[in-house]
Amino acid sequence: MFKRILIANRGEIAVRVIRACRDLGIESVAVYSEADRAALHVREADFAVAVGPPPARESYLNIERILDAARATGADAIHPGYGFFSENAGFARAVAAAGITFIGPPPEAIEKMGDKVEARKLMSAAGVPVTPGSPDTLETEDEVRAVAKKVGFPIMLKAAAGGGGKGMRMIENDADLASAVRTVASEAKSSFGDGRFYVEKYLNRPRHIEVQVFADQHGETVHLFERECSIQRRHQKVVEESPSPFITPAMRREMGEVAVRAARAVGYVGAGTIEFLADADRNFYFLEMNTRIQVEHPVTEMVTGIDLVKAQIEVAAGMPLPFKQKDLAQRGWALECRIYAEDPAAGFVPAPGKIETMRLPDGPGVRVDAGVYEGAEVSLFYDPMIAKLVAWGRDRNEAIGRMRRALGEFVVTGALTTNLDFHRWIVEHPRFIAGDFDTNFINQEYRPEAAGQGGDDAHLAALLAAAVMAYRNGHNGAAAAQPTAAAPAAGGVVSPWKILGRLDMLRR
Amino acid sequence: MFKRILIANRGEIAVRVIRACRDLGIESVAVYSEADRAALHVREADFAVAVGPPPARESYLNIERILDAARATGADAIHPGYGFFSENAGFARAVAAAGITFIGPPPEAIEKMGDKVEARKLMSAAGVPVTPGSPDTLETEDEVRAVAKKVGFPIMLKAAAGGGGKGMRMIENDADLASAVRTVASEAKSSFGDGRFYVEKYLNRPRHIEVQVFADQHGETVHLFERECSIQRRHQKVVEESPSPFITPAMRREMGEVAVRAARAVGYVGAGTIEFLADADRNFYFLEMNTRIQVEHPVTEMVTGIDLVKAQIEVAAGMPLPFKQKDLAQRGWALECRIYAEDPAAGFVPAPGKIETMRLPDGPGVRVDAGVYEGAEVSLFYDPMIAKLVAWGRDRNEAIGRMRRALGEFVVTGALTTNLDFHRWIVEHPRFIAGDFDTNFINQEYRPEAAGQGGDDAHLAALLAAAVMAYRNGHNGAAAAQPTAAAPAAGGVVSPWKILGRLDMLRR
Amino acid sequence: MPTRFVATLGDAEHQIEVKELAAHTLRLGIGGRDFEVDVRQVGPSSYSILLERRSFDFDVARDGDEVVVASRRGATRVGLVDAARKRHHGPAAREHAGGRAELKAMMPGRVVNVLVAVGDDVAQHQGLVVVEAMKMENELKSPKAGKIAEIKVKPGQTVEKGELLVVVE
Amino acid sequence: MPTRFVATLGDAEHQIEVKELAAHTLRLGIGGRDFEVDVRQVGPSSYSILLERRSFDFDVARDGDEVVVASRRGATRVGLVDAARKRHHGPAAREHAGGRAELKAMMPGRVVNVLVAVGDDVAQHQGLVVVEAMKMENELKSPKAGKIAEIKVKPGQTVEKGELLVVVE
Repeated sequence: MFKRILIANRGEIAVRVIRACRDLGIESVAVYSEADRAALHVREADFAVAVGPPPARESYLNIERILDAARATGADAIHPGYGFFSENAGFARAVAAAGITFIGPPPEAIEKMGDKVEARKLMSAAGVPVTPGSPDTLETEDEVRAVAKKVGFPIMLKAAAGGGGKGMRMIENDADLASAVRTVASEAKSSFGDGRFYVEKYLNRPRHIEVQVFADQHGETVHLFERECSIQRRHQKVVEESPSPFITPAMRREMGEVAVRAARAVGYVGAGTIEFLADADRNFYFLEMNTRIQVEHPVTEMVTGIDLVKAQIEVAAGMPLPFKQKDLAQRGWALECRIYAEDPAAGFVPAPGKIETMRLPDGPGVRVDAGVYEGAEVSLFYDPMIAKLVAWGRDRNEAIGRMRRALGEFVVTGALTTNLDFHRWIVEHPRFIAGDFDTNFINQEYRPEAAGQGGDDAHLAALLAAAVMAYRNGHNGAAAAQPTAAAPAAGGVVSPWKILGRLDMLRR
Repeated sequence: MFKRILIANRGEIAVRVIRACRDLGIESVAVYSEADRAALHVREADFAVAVGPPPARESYLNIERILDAARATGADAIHPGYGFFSENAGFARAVAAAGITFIGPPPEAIEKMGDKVEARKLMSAAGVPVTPGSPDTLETEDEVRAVAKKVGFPIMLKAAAGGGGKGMRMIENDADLASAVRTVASEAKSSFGDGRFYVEKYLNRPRHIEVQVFADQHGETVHLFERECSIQRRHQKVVEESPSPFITPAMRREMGEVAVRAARAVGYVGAGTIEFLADADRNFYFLEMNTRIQVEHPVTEMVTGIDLVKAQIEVAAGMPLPFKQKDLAQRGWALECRIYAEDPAAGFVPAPGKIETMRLPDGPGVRVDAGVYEGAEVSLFYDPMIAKLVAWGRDRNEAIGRMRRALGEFVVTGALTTNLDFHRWIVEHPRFIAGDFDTNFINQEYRPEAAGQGGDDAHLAALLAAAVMAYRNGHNGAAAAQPTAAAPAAGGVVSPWKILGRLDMLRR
Repeated sequence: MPTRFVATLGDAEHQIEVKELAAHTLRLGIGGRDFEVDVRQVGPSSYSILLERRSFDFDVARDGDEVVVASRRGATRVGLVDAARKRHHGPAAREHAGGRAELKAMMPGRVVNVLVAVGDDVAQHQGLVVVEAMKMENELKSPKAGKIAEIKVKPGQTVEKGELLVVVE
Repeated sequence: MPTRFVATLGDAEHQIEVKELAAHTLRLGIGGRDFEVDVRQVGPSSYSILLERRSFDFDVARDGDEVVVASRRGATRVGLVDAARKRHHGPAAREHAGGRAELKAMMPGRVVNVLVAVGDDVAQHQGLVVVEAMKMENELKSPKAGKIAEIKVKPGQTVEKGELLVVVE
C-alpha cells in the first residue's frame, strides 16, 4: 500500500481524497495555487506544497510543478480527482515516468475514450449500442445535412474532441444547420484545438443515465449500478440520484452488462463511468465514458456501501477488487444536490465571495462533502462549488424528505449568492417528486421570477428580521440612499394583507 | 398521521425528533426551560413554549406545564425522547387523558418493566433466561448472604426500583457484604423512595449486549438485531456498536428470538430495548428492558437502514410496522462515540461552558447528532452531552478508520473540556480494535496520565501554536502570573530533544 | 418613542414600528397591528425570534441597500428605509432614478470589453460591457435608453459585485 | 529583535524565539534551531501553519495561564511565559507557591458544603469543600498540609471553573 498520496486537485474532491487516505492510514499531500493557501484541502492535508499562481494552467495544470511537489514530499502515488489532469493521458504517462503510481486507468484507455468518434466506433464494434448518427468525423455542412437526412431532425452536432457537455449544439431543422456547423467548428477549434465534429440523432425526451464500473489489474470488472443525472442545466448536472426512477430491473441488468463490456473493450482499470442516453421508449445508447471518479460518486457510495475512492487507491496499489459482482446490491435511494456559489435569478452566473456564516446540515441519512469552511473565500478562479449535499433514504420518498430538510438546515451567508433556493424549488417540484423528467426539465420548468422565494413563512420571517435588524442598528440600519426602485427582490408581488393574515392565524 | 408533535425533551434527542418530524412533513413543538431559550432544539422547532425555571423538575418534569404547552400549540402527540418522562407511566396516562397520543409503549408495559424484580419474574415465566440470583426482593443482610451462598460470590446487589446503572454495587466476598447492603438500601430509599433490593450473580467478564425490538398496534413484533455496549464507565455507556464483535450468528438468532418473546410478554408497542449480559462462555441473561428510544439508536439505524424515530411516530399513529422481520438485515458496521463536556483526567467530572468554536466532522460514513451549536452554552443544569458521533463502514475495520478520522476532524474549543481525546484513546487501543473487551475495559485500561495527549505531532503542533499565539499577542500573550507549577498538563514527560528530532526528520 | 421603517418585499411596502419593551422583548407594529417578539442573537449573524409561540431562526446579511434573510424556508431580500427619510427624500430620489440609471456588476469578474464610449446614444437593452467570471462571458445591457454619462471601468480590470460600471442619463 | 518565550509542555521547558520575517512568515527558534513557518489565521481561533511542507491546522483557546491547542491529533496544554518575566519573577513566585496553596474549582458548579473554617489545621488531601455539578457531588481536597487562611465561598453559592475557593498556608 502507498505511504503518501499527492492529490493533484483542490476543493471538495481534494478533501474527499484526503479523507479516504486518512481512513486508510495513508499520508496526504495537498498542492495549492497562490489563491488557495488558506483553502480547506491545504488545512486538512498532512503536507502542502505551493505550485504556482492562481490561474489553473500555471499551477494545478503545471505538470512539472506537480511532479516536483510529489518528489519533494516523497509521494508514491498521485490522485488526480476530477477535472484538471484526471483525463489527461500525457499526465498519466509523465507520472509513471517519474516512478510514481497514477491512481487512474492506463493512459491508453484514457486516449481511446477521449476521442469521442473513435470511442463510438470502438463501442459499436464491442456490441455496445450507440446513437444513430455519423459513423465517422465530418468536415462540411453538406456531410452534416446528409446524415441529418438519414437519421432525421433534430440532431446533435458535437465536437470530436469535446465531452462533458462542451462544444455541442442541437439542430432542430435544416434552416439552423449552416450557422450551427460554423459555430461548433469554430468553438471546437478554439476550445480543443481540433475542429472536427460528428452527428448524433437527438433523442426524444432524453434521460441521462450512467453506470459506474470498476476494474482491477487482475482482469475483474464489475458495475455498481446506475445513476440518473437528467436534472441538468446546459448539459451540466445539477441533481443526481441512484437508483434511477425510470429504468426497469431488466434494463438495469442489461445496462450493467453493456457497461462492463464497454470497460473491458478498452482494457479499463479503476473507477469509470459509462454514460448513456435513454429515450422515452427505454432504448439506451452509449454517450461517452468518463475515465475518472465523478462528482456524483457519493450517491453510488450511499446505495452500495462501497467507498469508491478507497477502492481506487487499493486497485492502484495492485490489490484485487475488494468486492465481486455478487457482493454488490443497491440498498435504498440516494440524491445529491450540487451547491454552488451562483445566482440562478441572474442566469446562473457565478457569484463567488467570502463565506461569513456556514452551518452544514447533519443527522440521519445526510452527508456533506464540502470544499470550503466558514470564513473561507469561494474563489473567482475556479469552479464555484461550495459542497455536495447527499441524502439517503430507504426509498425515494424518504430520501427526498431528508434532502428537503437538509436544504433547510444548510446556511450560507456572506458576499456570495448560492443556488440553495433553486435546489429547494427542484425537490418540491411535482414532476421531480413523480420522477417524471428528462434533460429538458430545468429549461422547461424553471422561471426564476415564478420560483418564488420561500413563500409566506419566509416573507414573514424576512419582515421580522428586517424589523429587528433595523432596530438593532438604529437609523444606520436603514439604507442611506434612495429606495432601490430597481430591485426585483423577492419574486412576485407580496401582499401585506396576506402576511398580516398569516400573523393573525398564528394568534388563534 | 399527526399534524404537530410536541417533544418533551431537550438537547440532541429533541433535535433528532424534530428532524424526523420534518422528514415526515409534521410540525414540531419544542419546550424549554429558562436556561434553554437559546438552545438548538428551540431554534430548530416550528414552535417553542417556555415551561419553567432551569431545574428539570420545575420545567421538563412538570407534567402540567408540558400538557399546557401541548394544548396551547394544538399538538396532537407527544414524544418523550429518553430520560425525563420517557419511562414514566403516570406521564403516559396523563397525556392520554388529555386526548393526546403518547409516542411510546402502553403505560402497563412501562410499569411491568419498571419494577426490576417483577420484570425478572415475568421474563422467567416467559422463558427468557435471567441471571441466577434472588427470585424476589430481599430486605435483610442475612437474606442476601443466603443467596450469595447459593449462587457464589461475586454478586451484584441492586435496588428493585433502580435501573440505568444507578443504585447497584458489586460484592466480592462476605466481608464486604454488610456495608454494601447498608449503602444500597440507603441509596435506594433516597434515590427511588423504595428501599427494596435484590441479588444477581456477577458474571465473569460480562459483556453488555442489547437487542432493539419494535412492535406495532396490530400484533407484529420484530427485532433489529443487537448493539454491543460493553465500553462503559461506572455503568454508563461510552462507545456502542452494531453488530457485536463477540456474538456468533446462532447466538444472534437466539437473542433476537428471546427479545421478541420478552417484548410480547408485556404487550409491548413501539421501540424498546432488551438488555442482556453475556458471560465469557456466551451464555446470556436478561438484564432489563428500556421502554423508550435509546441514546445509541443511531448505530442500529446505520446498519439496518431503518429510521427508528420515524417508525416510532408511524406506529404511534396506528400504522402497521413499515418493515417485517424478513425485510431486516444488518449491512456493514456502525460505531457511536458519546461526546461529552467532561474532564476524563479529573475523574470525568462534568466540564460545561460556552462553546467558542465548533467544527463537526463529515464526509463518507459519518453522522453527527448534535444538541448544541457554535456559540451555545453547554448548561450546568443538564446532561453535558455535546453530540453523538457515529461512523459506518462496510466492516468493523473501515468503521474504526472512519471514526478515528472523524474524531480528528471534530473541533470544540471554549471554556469547556471534552472527552474527544478519551475517545481517540479508545479507538486506538489494541484491545478495542481486536474486539477483546468487557464492561471492565475502561476500569482496567484507562489511566489518564498514561493515555498521553496526542503524541509527538500534537506536541510539535502545540509548540508552534504557542509560539505563534505568544508572538501575536505580544507580551500580553504570555501568562501574567507565575509559572503554573501545579499544572499536570500534557501527561508524561516530553523531551525537548524528541521534538527537535521530529523537526529534523521533517527536513529530510 | 417607537422607530419607524418601511420594508420593501417584492413590490409591496410594509410600514413597521419597533419599540423595545424589555431586554430581549420588542413590540413590532406591522400595518398598525402590534406583536410582541422575543429576540435572541445566537451567532454573529444569527437570530432566534419567538412570536406567538412560533420559532423563527434566521441569518442576516447586508447586500448593498438590502437585507438578505436566510431561513429554513429560503432566502428573501428586503429593502429597508427609515420612514422619515423616505418621506423627505423619496420623491426626489424617484425623479432622480428616472433621469439616470446605473449599471452595476452583478458578480465579481473581469471586464473583457467596453462596447460604448462617453456621449454615445444607447437603446434600452443595448450591450454596454462584457464581463468574464470563471469561464463565462456575460454581456451587461443598458437599463434604459439614453446617453452614456460616465464609464467607470476599462478592459482588463477586476470588478467587485455591485461595483458601478456605467452611468446612463 | 526576536521575542523570547518559555513554553512548558508536560515537565519539559522549551526556549522559543519568534521573529517576523514578512507578512505571514515567522522565524521560530526552538532550542537554538531556526525554522521558517508560514502562518495564516483561518478563523477566530483557527490557524493554519506550514512548516517544511508539513501542514498543521489547529484551534487555540486560553485557559487560565495555559494555551489549549486542539488539532487532529488531540488537545495539548502549553504553559507560556515571557522569558524576561520568568527570569525576574520566577524564583519569587516559586517560593510564594511553596508557602501558599490555592484550591480552585475544577468545574462550574454549586457549593454544597464547606468542611473547614478559617484557622483550621488541615492535612494534605483532607476534604475542604463539596461542590455539586450535574447530579454528582465532588469533595475537593487540600493541595497541601497547613492552615486555612481564607475561605472565599459559602454553601449554596454557584462557582465558575477556576474560581478561588480556599487558600491554605
